[in-house]
Amino acid sequence: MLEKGPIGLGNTGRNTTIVRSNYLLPQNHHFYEHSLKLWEGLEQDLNYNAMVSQRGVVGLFHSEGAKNAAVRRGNAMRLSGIDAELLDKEQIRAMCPLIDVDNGRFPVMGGLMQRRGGTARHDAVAWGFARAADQRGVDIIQHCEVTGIDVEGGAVVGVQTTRGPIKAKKIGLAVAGNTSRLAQMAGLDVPIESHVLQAFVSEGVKPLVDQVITFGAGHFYISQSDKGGLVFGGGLDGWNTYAQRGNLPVVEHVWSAGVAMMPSLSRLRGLRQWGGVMDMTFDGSHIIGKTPIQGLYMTAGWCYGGFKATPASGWCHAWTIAQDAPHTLNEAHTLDRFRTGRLLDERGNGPFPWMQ
Amino acid sequence: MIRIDCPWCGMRDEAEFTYRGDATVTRPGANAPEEAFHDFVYARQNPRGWHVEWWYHSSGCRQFLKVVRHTMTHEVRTVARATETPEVPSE
Amino acid sequence: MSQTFRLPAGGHVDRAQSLAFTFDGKPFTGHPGDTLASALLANGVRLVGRSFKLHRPRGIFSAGPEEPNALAEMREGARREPNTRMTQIELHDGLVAASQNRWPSLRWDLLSLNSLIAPVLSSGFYYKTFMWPASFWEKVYEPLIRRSAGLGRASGQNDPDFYETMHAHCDVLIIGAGPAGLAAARVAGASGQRVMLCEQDSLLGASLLGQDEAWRSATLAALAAMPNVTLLPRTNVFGAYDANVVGALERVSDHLVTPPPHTPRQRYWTIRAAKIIHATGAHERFIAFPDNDRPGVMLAGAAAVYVRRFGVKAGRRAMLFANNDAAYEDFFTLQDAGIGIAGIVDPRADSAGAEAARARGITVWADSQVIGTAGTLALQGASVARRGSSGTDTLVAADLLCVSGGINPAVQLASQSRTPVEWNERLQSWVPGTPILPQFAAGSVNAATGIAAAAADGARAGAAATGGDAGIPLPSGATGDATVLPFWEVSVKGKSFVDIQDDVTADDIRLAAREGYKHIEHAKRYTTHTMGTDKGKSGGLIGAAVLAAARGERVQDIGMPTFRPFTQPVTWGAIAGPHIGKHFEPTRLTALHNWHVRRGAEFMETGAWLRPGLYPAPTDANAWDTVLREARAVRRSVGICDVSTLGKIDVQGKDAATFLDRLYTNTFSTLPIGRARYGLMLREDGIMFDDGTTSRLAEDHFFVTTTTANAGPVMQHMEFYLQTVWPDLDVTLASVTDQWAAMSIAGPNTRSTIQKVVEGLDLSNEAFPFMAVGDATVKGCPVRVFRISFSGEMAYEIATPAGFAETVWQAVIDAGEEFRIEPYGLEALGLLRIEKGHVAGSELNGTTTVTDLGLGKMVKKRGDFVGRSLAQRPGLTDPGRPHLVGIRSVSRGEQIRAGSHLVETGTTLSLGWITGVTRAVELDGWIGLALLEGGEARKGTRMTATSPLHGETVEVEILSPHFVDPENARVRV
Amino acid sequence: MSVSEPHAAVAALLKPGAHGATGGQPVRLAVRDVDIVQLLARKGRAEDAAAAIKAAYGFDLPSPGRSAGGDALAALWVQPDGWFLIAPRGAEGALARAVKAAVGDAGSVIDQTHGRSVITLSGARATWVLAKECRVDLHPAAFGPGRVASTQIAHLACTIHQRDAAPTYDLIVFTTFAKSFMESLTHAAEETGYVVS
Repeated sequence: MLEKGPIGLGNTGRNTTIVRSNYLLPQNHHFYEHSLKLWEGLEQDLNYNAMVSQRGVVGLFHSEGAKNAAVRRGNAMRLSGIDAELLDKEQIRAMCPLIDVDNGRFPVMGGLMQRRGGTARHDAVAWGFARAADQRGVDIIQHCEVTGIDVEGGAVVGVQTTRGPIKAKKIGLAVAGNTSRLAQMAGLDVPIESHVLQAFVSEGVKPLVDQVITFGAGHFYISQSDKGGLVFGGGLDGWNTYAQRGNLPVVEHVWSAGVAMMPSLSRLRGLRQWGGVMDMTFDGSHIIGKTPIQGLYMTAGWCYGGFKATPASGWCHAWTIAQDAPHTLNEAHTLDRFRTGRLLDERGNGPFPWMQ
Repeated sequence: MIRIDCPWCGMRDEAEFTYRGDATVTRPGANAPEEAFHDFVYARQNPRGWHVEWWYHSSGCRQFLKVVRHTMTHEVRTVARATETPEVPSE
Repeated sequence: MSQTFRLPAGGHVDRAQSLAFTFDGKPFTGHPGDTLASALLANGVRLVGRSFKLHRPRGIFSAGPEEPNALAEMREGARREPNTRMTQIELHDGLVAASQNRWPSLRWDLLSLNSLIAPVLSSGFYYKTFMWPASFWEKVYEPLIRRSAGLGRASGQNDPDFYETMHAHCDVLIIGAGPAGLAAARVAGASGQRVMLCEQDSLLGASLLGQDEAWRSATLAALAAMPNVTLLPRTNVFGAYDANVVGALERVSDHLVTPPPHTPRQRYWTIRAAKIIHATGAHERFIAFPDNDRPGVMLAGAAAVYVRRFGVKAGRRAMLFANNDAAYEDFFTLQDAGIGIAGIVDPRADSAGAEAARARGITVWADSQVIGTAGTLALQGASVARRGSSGTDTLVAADLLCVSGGINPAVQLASQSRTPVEWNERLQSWVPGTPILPQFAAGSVNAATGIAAAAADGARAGAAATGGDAGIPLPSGATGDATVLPFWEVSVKGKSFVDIQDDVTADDIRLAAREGYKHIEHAKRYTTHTMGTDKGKSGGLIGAAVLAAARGERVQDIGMPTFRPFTQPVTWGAIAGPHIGKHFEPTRLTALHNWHVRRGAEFMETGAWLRPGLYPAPTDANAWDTVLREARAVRRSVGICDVSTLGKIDVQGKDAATFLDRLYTNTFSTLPIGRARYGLMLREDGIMFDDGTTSRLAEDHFFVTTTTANAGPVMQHMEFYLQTVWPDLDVTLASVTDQWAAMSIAGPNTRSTIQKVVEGLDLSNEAFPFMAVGDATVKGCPVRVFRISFSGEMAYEIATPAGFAETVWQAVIDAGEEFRIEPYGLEALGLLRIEKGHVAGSELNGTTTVTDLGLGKMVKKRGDFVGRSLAQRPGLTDPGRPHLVGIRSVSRGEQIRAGSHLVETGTTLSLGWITGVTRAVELDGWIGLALLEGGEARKGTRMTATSPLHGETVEVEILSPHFVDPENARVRV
Repeated sequence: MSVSEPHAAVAALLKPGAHGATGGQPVRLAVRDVDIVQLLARKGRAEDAAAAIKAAYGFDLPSPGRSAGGDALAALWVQPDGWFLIAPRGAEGALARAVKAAVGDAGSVIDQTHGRSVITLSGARATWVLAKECRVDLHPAAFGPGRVASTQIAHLACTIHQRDAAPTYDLIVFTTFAKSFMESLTHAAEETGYVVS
């Protein structure tokens, strides 16, 4: 395993630690449900406390149309054996009295709850996986940047790195944020753009927010870490970038959406701001699978969803590499679905990565 | 904050604009094959470096501008009108 | 006796006035000019808080924003605000503050037992345990951890104060108003350029306060006389962003009990600067030694600030542990103020400072170090030993131990501006290197330490930024020599803290390194070093140095964690500004809004719009009564609906028809003048984008309508293709959504109704058939009449310039009185469109094709249009795709729900879902629309509509979506 | 103040009298009763349109970021080859007809009298009040009488026209958003105080 820097400092180390499987499309929710099940046994598997905390993930809705969409999604999940429940306005109020249910610009009508969703300690996930991989004999080579992918006769034969060449018959790319650059080393243009997603943490406070809560009338979600910091974020800055930093307009939107949803956040303080670079695809869903180049595989295009996918992403990627064929969990997540039109668009925002 | 020097309105904040992505792709002609339309909509270079991109001055003069911007430094080098072809720095 | 530690004179406090305040319920007094910290020190309060993890007793450690310990819950009730640094709270009469992270009281904190089990609470402890049994984490361990962590308590109530934003532009922004910043401002101001000076403190001057008041006053007077210079005290620049834009937070009213009327509590500034001068100063760092966190251990510079600026003795008997001469100068200030001096401990063998100290009669233990402290709730003394000796140590009695390990230039904002940092040997710290943006650094952040050198450096930077003349009066005086002996940690056994707030010790850092967390970012994350609210301003580099030593490397070679925003924590509400509550987003109202309000409408959110959902009448038992009454009026007689929210675009030009032909799946060039046509628009990826009617008003003039939701996106879509794809077309586009109000009058009595009020237009079916368009007047108001229908009934849409809307609307209502005309809202509109099988937002959801929705016949076979090509992709033409169908509950009274899925009875495999439902007026019971795989073939069959969320299953018939008048005859009568 | 149909509802949002903080330098707020016509030159016909306007009204259409004309008829640049023409309220549609008659097929003429509202903000502190939500630099060094900028204020599109050095600003907003805009503007003006006469 090659890593250009130290492990865990890319998107793994700069996300907001949410795990859930509340996706609409069966191709997505089966995949994420597999991931969630792996999360549920991860700590025992790794003998490392990743602090997986199934405190519940709830998405609020504020209009009849959004409610119908939530019902459709929740029912799709339930029919696939995934937990979901519909909370009405009063249940939302009882669950979290801080939410401004009645008085906001967009009053809350209810929410879709997945109780098995929650959070995990992102650094611990990276460290736990690394330790377990190491114990199984994986060479983890840090500070080793891939500078070229060698392709001969339509098949990969190895990589060039800052620490010398390495021969390989099969190469898996797991470099979300930089997939385009790596794929281009093999002569491949991929339907991915790199965008920055900002996140924030507040000063620590005594327990205040128990669940992971997503606002439905603006880009905002929040949870509270075990250390007491409120971890929150929103949408993309919305333009191509590889820089791990964002700008103020999105900060303003996210923070005002936060106070709009929970007015009592107003007197708390943000402590830190950071940004991660997302692989954004043109339908908002990820890509795991083979590429047109023999022996080259990728797990990519994670949009905002990479952290929660971690165990299943690795699992499906490994399966695909080992079998040279996708598992049923990732057979729809192909690189060529944009040519065939078999899109996996959950939101219908269209072929605009910055809007996905 | 990205600041864009609109050729019509002058220096403005990114908040006045709406992003519209890669400005190097050209819509194929009426008889072009589906492949060409696929590339127009989906095929992206996604460079780490200079990027030519559409910004729509939605709260200003309502013009689509071709902006040459660096995707690491966020420096805006050139802001051109829609029909112009701005020079892209080599690095 | 209160304020026993207050000096009789000196400082920027007004001893003539007393301010009463309470801390943990106990009353105290202080003076204007005090901070809460200085007032508490003046009153002899030493214990002010408990640490984050171990709940160790803590005192005031600094005099500024770097404070790790002295955090208070400020104010009470809805204004309670946790984690506020006492060193920055300006004292005001009636101030109420409380210590935090302790229970039941600060002196007797039960969780301080954590200290006894501290050996197991080392870094990474949580990762290695609490895993078994698996179910215990959420239920047992995690709640305990969450309760004991977390610092202060949020109010949980709505904030009674408000916040504002402010946008600023300047030629030169100077950040920091110490000697360097003030000098830079004076030079830059003299150039006549627009200069802004932000200072996080309430007073400008920083180290000048109590040291060089004369130069400070003269400079402030000069700046006050420059109208082009804006001074912003109490304003912290919290982050530097792209293009020399910074965010800053002004504490407008925090020094008052409550903000004055009409005045915000805080103001969030966005400042766009052509040039920035960083005069951000430096934070003194401490030294890691055992029990270096006791109340009474304080940064040396802070102890001097309490004397100079506040006239407060931070202790009765002080000692100094320092590795640099600048700290000696600060310490001499304490001696001069009459504080008892226990001596100086210096790891250096000899120094000019030591000589000066001895000349003052101060004992100096050279080549020595502090190896421990005594006292729990307050410092009682420190143990001193020769460096390298394991033998004897001396316990020196003191209640104040001043510490200085050198200074850390405040490079955070420069670093956020992508300026690389460089190692400075003399300071043993990082300073800004060559900036990338038009920026400058001056003063101690730039390693120009001491008042004279800093001011001179500031003047230089001011001149460099403006091209002006640096020749201003400069302060004189000794340059504080901040050269240090690299000395980070006293290497003896004990709890030597490198992060005082988060209880991270040097041993924790070494443990992290031993366990493989050797990268500076890994060690930070593993130990939580620098992750407290002080962000390691004083201790960050010490931890890095300990890590470097553990790795066998130099501290300058292992780097620092990224200096992310914010330099100081930022109030959430300030960034939100006024855009909260009802003003989170703007609200859009039609010209008829007031009429709807008077009529008692219940409104629904539709994007930014408020639209009438229904108009309840006193006789309606429930909402369905209302909706059915309104819809029935349309089906049986006549109803009127405000449709002003539909997007309206004026399209003109020689090539207008060509342009529309290319944008729509159907053809508009063949549309006769005076006629309208329904059109479909795709995205380039072949997915349905929008629909609406387009009317031709003249050969070169069209009037396009869009759905309410897509008014803006369609306009942008049109501008995109016009400007970037077909710029040669002669087409102009103008949004006229706001200019025209529109009302749809529908039902069999429509013509009879509006004929009475529409003048100048023959509305008969012959003269004005379905899809006709014409101009007329109503009550003298100009109107445009469209014979179009969304309900499936005979309908006319009347548009009028918005100012006339109520007049025209009321005229129609009056004319319809004899037919019992009803205004109908969105709910009835939804009912009518579902009965008719018309698609709307839940079907036009960005994933459906024209074929999915049964509109394939509206796609022209020839000629290009947006979306034509990619709509042919196999995935979009797959016959297995869900197709629009109608559904009806078999048991007529049984409710069906939108969002339910359709399954073969007895199975759970979803084959489709219900997009919209309603009770019908034209037929019994519940009907709906659905998107169903193989929908066409399933018509006439029965399936189960299931909603596991509601625990409901309903047997439904699959039907054509056109429940009413499938031949579309009624609209043509 | 007398305001006719198109602007009566917006004018009614302002209550005469002094509001907000007292004792400082209050700003003044008013709604202007005007006709607004949008003129968009057809492809390649900008010069023809300009010549027609010059012939009919005696002034040159302004260049980007500028206004021209006077109180009887002002032209504001709003987009390339596009202007707002603003005149005191007259007979419904008369201004649009007159402009169309003048420019003929050299321009599209769209009546926006009802679709836009003009709120006037003036006084020594007007720029400061505007800066709370306005991202454009309105300092005299960067702006001034006769300058026009379309931007976003309080999340809403707004065209700013500085009419004099007082300064007096006309703020042109979409009518359906006028209430929201007015609430934001009056809130921003409470700190200095504001007067409606």
